[in-house]
Amino acid sequence: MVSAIFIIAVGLGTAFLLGLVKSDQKGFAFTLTVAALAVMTWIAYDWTVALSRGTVEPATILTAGTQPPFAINLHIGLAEAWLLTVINATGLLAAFYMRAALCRLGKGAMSVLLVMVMALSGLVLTRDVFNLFVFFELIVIATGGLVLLSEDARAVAAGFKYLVVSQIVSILLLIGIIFTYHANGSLNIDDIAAVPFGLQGASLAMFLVLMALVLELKPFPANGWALDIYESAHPGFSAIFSAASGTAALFAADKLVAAAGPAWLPLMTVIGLFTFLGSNVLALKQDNDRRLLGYSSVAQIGLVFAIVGQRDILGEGYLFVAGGVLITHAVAKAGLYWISGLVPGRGLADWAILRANPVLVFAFASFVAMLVGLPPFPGFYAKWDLMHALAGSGRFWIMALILAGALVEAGYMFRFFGYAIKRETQERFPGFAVDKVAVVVAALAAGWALGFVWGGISLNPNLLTLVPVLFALLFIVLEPLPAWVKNIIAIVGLVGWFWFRMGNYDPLQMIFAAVMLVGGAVILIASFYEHGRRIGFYVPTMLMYAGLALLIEAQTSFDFFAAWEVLTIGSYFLILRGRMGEPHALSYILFSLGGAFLILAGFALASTGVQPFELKSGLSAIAEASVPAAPWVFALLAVGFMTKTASIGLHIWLPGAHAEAETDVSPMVSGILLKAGLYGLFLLVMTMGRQKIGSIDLTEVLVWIGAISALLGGVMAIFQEDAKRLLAYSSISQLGYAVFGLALMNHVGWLLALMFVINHYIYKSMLFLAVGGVYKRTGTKLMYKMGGLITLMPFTFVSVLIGIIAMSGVPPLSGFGGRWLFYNAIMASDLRLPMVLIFISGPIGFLYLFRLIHTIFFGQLKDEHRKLKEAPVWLVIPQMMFVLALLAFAVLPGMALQKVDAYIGTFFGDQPLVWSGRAITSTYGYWSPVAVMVVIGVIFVAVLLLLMSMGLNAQKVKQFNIVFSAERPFKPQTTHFAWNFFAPYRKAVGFLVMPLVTTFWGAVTDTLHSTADFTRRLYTGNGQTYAVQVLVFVVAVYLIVLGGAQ
Amino acid sequence: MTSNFTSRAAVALVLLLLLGTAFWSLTTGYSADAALNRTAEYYAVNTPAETGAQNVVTAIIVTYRGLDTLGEVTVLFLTAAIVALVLGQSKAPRGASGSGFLPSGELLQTGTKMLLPLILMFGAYIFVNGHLTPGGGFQGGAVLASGMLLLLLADPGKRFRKAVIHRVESLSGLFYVLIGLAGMAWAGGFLDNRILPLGQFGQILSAGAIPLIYTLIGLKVGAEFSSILESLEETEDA
Amino acid sequence: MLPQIAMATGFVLILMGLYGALTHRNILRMIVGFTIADTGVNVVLVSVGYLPGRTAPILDSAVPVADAATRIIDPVPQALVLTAIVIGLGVTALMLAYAYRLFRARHSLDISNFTELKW
Amino acid sequence: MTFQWIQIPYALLTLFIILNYGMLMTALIQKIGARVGGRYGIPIWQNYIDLLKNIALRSKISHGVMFYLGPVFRLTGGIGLILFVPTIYGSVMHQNFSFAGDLILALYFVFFGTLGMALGAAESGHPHSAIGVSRGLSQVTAAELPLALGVFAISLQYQTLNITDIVAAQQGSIFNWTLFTNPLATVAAMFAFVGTMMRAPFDVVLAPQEIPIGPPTEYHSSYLALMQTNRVLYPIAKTVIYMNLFFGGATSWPEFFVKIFAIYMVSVFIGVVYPRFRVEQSIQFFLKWGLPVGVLAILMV
Amino acid sequence: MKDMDKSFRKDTETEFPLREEMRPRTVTAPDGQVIEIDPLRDYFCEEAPKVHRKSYSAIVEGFYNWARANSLWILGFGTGCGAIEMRPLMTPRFDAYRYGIQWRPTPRQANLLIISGYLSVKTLKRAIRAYEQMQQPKFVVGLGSCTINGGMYWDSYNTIKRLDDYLPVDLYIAGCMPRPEALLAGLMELKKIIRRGEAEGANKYAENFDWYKANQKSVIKDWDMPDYSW
Repeated sequence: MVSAIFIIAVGLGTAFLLGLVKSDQKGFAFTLTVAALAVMTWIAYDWTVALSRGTVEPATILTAGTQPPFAINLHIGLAEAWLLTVINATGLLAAFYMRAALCRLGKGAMSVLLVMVMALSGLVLTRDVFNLFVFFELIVIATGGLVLLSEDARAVAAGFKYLVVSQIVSILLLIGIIFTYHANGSLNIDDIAAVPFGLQGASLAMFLVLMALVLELKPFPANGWALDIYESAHPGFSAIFSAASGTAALFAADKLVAAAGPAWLPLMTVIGLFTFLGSNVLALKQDNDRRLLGYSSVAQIGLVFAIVGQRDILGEGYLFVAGGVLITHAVAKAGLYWISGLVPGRGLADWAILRANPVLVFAFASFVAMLVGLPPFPGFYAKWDLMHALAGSGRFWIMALILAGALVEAGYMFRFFGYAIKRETQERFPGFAVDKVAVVVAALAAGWALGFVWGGISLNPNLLTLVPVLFALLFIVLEPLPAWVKNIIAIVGLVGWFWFRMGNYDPLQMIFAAVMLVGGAVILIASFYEHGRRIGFYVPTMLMYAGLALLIEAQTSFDFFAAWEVLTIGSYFLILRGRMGEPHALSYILFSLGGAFLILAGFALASTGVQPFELKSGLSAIAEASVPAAPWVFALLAVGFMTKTASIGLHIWLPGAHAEAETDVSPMVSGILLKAGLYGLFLLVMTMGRQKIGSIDLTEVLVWIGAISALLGGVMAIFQEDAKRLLAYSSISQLGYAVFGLALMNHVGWLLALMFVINHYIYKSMLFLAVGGVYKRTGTKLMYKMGGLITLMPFTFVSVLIGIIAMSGVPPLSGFGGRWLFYNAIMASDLRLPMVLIFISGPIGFLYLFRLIHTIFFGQLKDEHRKLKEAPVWLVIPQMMFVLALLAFAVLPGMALQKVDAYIGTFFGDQPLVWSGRAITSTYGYWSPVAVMVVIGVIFVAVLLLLMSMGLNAQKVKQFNIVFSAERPFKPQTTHFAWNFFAPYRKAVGFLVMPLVTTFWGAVTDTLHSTADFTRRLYTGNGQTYAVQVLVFVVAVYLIVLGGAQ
Repeated sequence: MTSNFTSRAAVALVLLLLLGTAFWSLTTGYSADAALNRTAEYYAVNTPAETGAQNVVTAIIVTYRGLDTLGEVTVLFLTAAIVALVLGQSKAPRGASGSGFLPSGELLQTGTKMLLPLILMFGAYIFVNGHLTPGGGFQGGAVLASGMLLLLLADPGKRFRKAVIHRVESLSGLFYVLIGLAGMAWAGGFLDNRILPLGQFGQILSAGAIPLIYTLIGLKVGAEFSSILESLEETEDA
Repeated sequence: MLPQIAMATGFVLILMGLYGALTHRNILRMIVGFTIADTGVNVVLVSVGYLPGRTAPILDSAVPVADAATRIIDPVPQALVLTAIVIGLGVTALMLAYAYRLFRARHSLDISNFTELKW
Repeated sequence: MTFQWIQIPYALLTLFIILNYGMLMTALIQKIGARVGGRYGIPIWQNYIDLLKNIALRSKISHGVMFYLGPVFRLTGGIGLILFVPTIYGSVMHQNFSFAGDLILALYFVFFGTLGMALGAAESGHPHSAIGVSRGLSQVTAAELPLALGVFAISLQYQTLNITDIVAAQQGSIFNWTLFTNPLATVAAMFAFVGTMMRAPFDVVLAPQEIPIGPPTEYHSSYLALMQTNRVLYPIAKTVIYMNLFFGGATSWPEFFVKIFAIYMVSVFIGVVYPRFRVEQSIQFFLKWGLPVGVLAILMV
Repeated sequence: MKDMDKSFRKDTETEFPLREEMRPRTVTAPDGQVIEIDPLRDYFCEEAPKVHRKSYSAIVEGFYNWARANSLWILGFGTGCGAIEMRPLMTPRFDAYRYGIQWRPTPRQANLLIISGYLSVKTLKRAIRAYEQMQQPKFVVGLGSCTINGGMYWDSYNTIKRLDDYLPVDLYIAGCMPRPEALLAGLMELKKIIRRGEAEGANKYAENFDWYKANQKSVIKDWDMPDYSW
């Protein structure tokens, strides 16, 4: 092993050596610099590997041949090694990245860079508090120098502001250090005795030291200077400033906090959380990319600092958690800054230029996912462990605040990403420099590698070794292939996995697996209609299916949550692909992440310290033991799941997301994705049963929510002019039924919910495909612009017809089965009032469905549609499969449900349904699907024959041959009654569709935004003001501590 | 003053008063130790044997806290480099600079020529004796640089041979690092001064590598200050 | 009492320096303010190592090696202060260089003129 | 209960009786209305003549497949509704095909004809048809609501969804009828009855001059014949359900005739007294009056 | 056509331009294809009216005719002042319902068109369309003198004079205005005609379609509709 001090020696030596290089030999100087950084990186990496493998022990490096505390010593352990690797690798990559700028400024700049990296490494390594100060000042000065690499003239002012602030910091630090020395008689960190929380003597000295280090972490709101640097510095340097400096400073603070003792942790937590939340909120309002990333950096460091404040409860997992978040942040933020250097414009939407290179888009997506803590990146595992630790020790407020801040961060990061994917930019595409792209790709690779490593270290399964996830990621490699090849692979994969796993499923899983996997494959048939390569479609799609496949099989809470997140990511990117999908994808991801966070909180609460727990037995255990937290677990999980089922109140993402999605994506996200939430709810009620908060039975609340969703979803669907939106609202309504049935907590109710799972999948997929086909041909989704398509698109018409008969519950098709079960279910329930809502919503379904079929297929054909062709054959094929399935399911519902019925019976110990032959008998009634079908069929045929016997000579007429008060129609447009179709209904019950929920969520975001806009005016840009703010911060914390200590 | 007394000043005053209470608390809470603390005592007792330096402070600076000192040197190095960078971007065209100043008088120039060797020698004396008497590399280096300053003041148009300065700067820094590494190879650790024999206590050639290191530091500091001065001098407005 | 007085002087210098740095808009004056504050810090530093009735930590003829532990004051703050001074010098030099650049850019030394970056 | 072939002729017989009864009864009711107005009124067999005339028309036109099938759906709905509900309690002959499903089947099968008709009317491309459908559907959603609640109330009361069982429970005395055992449910259901009989005040759907009779505006000749057939079958089919659920059912044809007539007359009486509601007014009427009664009914069970 | 005023039938050669919405036009389909629309061809059925034979069996036809006679559904379409005379038929005093007579709002379901009084050219166009949209067999009754010879409007620039030049009239009821009793009597007469199987106006119209159409077009200058309105 090479001693870690060589990192310092090589860095410094090379910096001095550069002075000997002739000024005009810039290439040589650069090579030397890079070589030195490479050696430093290699040393750090070598240590990391060796320490991780356990082949070497953590080492203390003495200087001057004297034992500490009498001489400065350095220490390298696993944490140090990791951070050194990050710092040096960032420096190395940044050097590559800034090659042009470095060569422009000459060897001086290169030595500054080397010293910077060296000093950051020193900051990590040293165990001497004054040495810490020296390295810290080196960093300050080097930063002051590297800021000049920027071609932005404003950077000079930013650098000066930074120097002003660092002057104050160093004053505090020095005073703190000297008094700490006085108190301890030593400058060695390991010798510093823990001090009580307070402002007397040693405590005050420690306070000053800590405050100085905290200020270096850019705490909100004393961080204007840092943001100015982020905004104006060379992106290559910003990467160092964010990734490496932040990391090193944080580690330094961590060392001191550890020394100061546990009494100081709460203060650190508060500062960290305040920074995390404040910066994230402020970032909402940023329109400069680098400044936005700056805010995000500050916030992330704040988060890690808050985690530092939790080190007392994290125990051995501390490094895993804090390191996970810290390192992911470093990699992601460095990557993002490097990308920002490739983008010529500074507006957020200017990143749209990245679309010229899919690799960069992928990188951007990966970095955003890393920041937000999505799988498979380390932040995800860290988040999981952290929340469990917090819940385990009752720190619920911290949990809530961290999750809230993370949600806000996800908000602006994903909005940013959405801009890049969907917006247009004024900037001209400059062509990306290959070397810079390579640097970004290196960061990207590092991020994924970290994900793999963290997954491996984690006690939980490594997501990057799971077959479905790998299968989805395989499509990254397959991207150059034509779409149809990928489609075949995808279908084979889905069906194959189902086939392979089929033996392991219980009947409930079987139903969901069949719907999600086989059903997904059927929908994918429709994807054959796309030509070309369809870049960026298959990875998210398969990621979503991977998540679903894993979700069904999840054994532990972790499996479940990981699968949930995976499917959320996949579906987000899918929805984002939609034509106007940007805002909807954003609200989707926000609601989904919010939901996911609630689920995480719920699991954490349920884990009672042991994580992960076996999902079913774990949940039933806390329910049976009547743990006080149990109802809250139930509530958190239920709300989390209902973000996916889009129950009312959490539904506002759905209409847009479904409506704007691509033709074959809409059925996926509607027919399949929503079922994930239902599956979760199923698990929940199966394991936890009825839970009460106070005297309120939560399942009854669910019943109400389901009923209200069913009603309002339907009412809103009635008033839509956009066909896909109509279907989307209808999904809300349908899922409301399912939630309702589930929450009735009786056998038939569950069966009803399962029936909806199957039925809703079939007919909603079919309808979305049909409407998608129509959209493909007519180029519009507005129903009043269509009309009369029945003869032009007969197959599509048939599927819509069957779909709406089935969906409205009219016998003989399968929807009736649902209604029949529904009545049997409510008969067995004690609840009465929610039924009223369901009764109202039943016929309402009829209204919007009629509107759908009427305004598209009937009425007046428009001029421009006269030559339309039937929808593409690949869209029609799955529809016809669905038609057949519906008919089959209508006649033989027992085929799918009988086994599940028996399975549900095991939960309730009853068997209310008797499946005799082809008839079903319940406690209350009976139903014979075959008989119904036959009777209706026979009557229908008889009547038809009767009509035909009364003359076959009907003259076929055309669309204007109608009785028009002895006039003739003027134009098809004015003759087609379609717009505001249910006007009287709006007059009567329009008050029901007042957008209360939208207004509410709108007010929430508005409040956040205006808070952000108001607060960010703190940052006046005046360096002196920043200095005052720093002092204010110090004094405020001082007063708080003063108050807290007394 | 009252007219300038802005709200900012009021805020600053209040803040500083509050900060002052913290300082007040530190001051009133401070009681000087009766005896040396253990670190200081260790140095007091062991310095002669371990480093062979008479000047305990020097021993601490060069050896025990050698890493700090290396950092310190680096600070100056950095500053010099950055000042060069900062000012380099607004460097005056060749020949144009300094033209605003007339050359100083004969008297001054002659005086400079007389004084300069003395100043340089004094500087060297200070850093060579750093381990024995108060003083050392930084002080000596500063004295060296003051000589340079004198030179500049006497003749504003004067240009140093930059290459020489930079070479001195770099080589001394490099050797410093190498000596540090040599400590790892042949003595107890990085920057251990015992790679050279400790020699006779109190002699000029004693205390191991300390005089050598201090010489390097002195040269380096002198070179760096000179280079900063030079950068300032070369700006357009100088 | 001596160390307290020195210390108090140091602190007052710091506060004065900071007051100057925070109230004067002229960049040069701010730098001067910080320099004063730096000096104050150095005074505080040195005052901490002072032990009444002792002498400088140089083991020459005046201080026998054997008595060193009882005769000299704490050498550590002295070592530290040297470093602190040098670093302060470096930062001050850097700030001056920056001030020059800023002046070149805007022909102004008023800090409130450099606020393009904000919010 | 299972299927036997003999049930087909039995069912046809039921159908025949109801068809003729319907023809005569609707004519009779019209005639009563005329007499009240001081007119002589139509001949009692006028319905037969009109039906024959429409069958006898020589030409017809078609707007498309669904247009053609619309009346077929419509009549299938009417006939099916009759055949899915047992007509005469205790009679083996007139159980029809009620083995295929229970009350729920009947309630949802009501929509079969409505849907088919709406689709057919829609394909004619006539805006008035669409307006009529829009009105009809809007109104029916609100009007059916009290019925659903009433039905729920009595299924809870009798703990069954089997129509025959419900009728059986009401046998014995007139005071066993749901009308007396559960008046609230009955009242609620009668709201729906009045609302869905297409009589004033709820007949804006067919506004004859504004949107010339709404949905069927394009229908004629044999289509119209089918629809006329349904027009006499369907109200009776619906009334049969009400009779079975709320008025003790019928144990013999004479009882059947009397009860159907009496129940039917309820909507006639109300229709001749009250003027027409606009659609949103009728929706609000049902929500304001029908719904609370229904809610009370299910809460009181 | 001898009783037709020459000056009234002026200028049949000049083509009146079609209304804008009836003119052929090109539109761009969603897929970018430019397609041609000819509204008269694309939006209207172009078939000529057909002659519908009676039933093969005379007995059946007689039975049918009886039913037709006893179920006269009148199109509720008042063309002139005679419309006011039809309303009393619904009242208790006359009560036409007892004869199986009723009014239908849509021509599709009506089989009797009563031209109630003078017919302006403008209304003629609508009357023709309404007539053509009725299903066969269908009957036309001209009510009042104006439908017979123009009546008091014989020299009007804007009314037609003889209805059966334009539509196949089964029965005229003379008078200016005929009272409801006369109307009722006329309808009774029409019933007899129908029962005799002589009310075959629709077939006559189909057989002589060109003649009728020529007459119609000679007075209706802006013939912006297909020849036969299905």
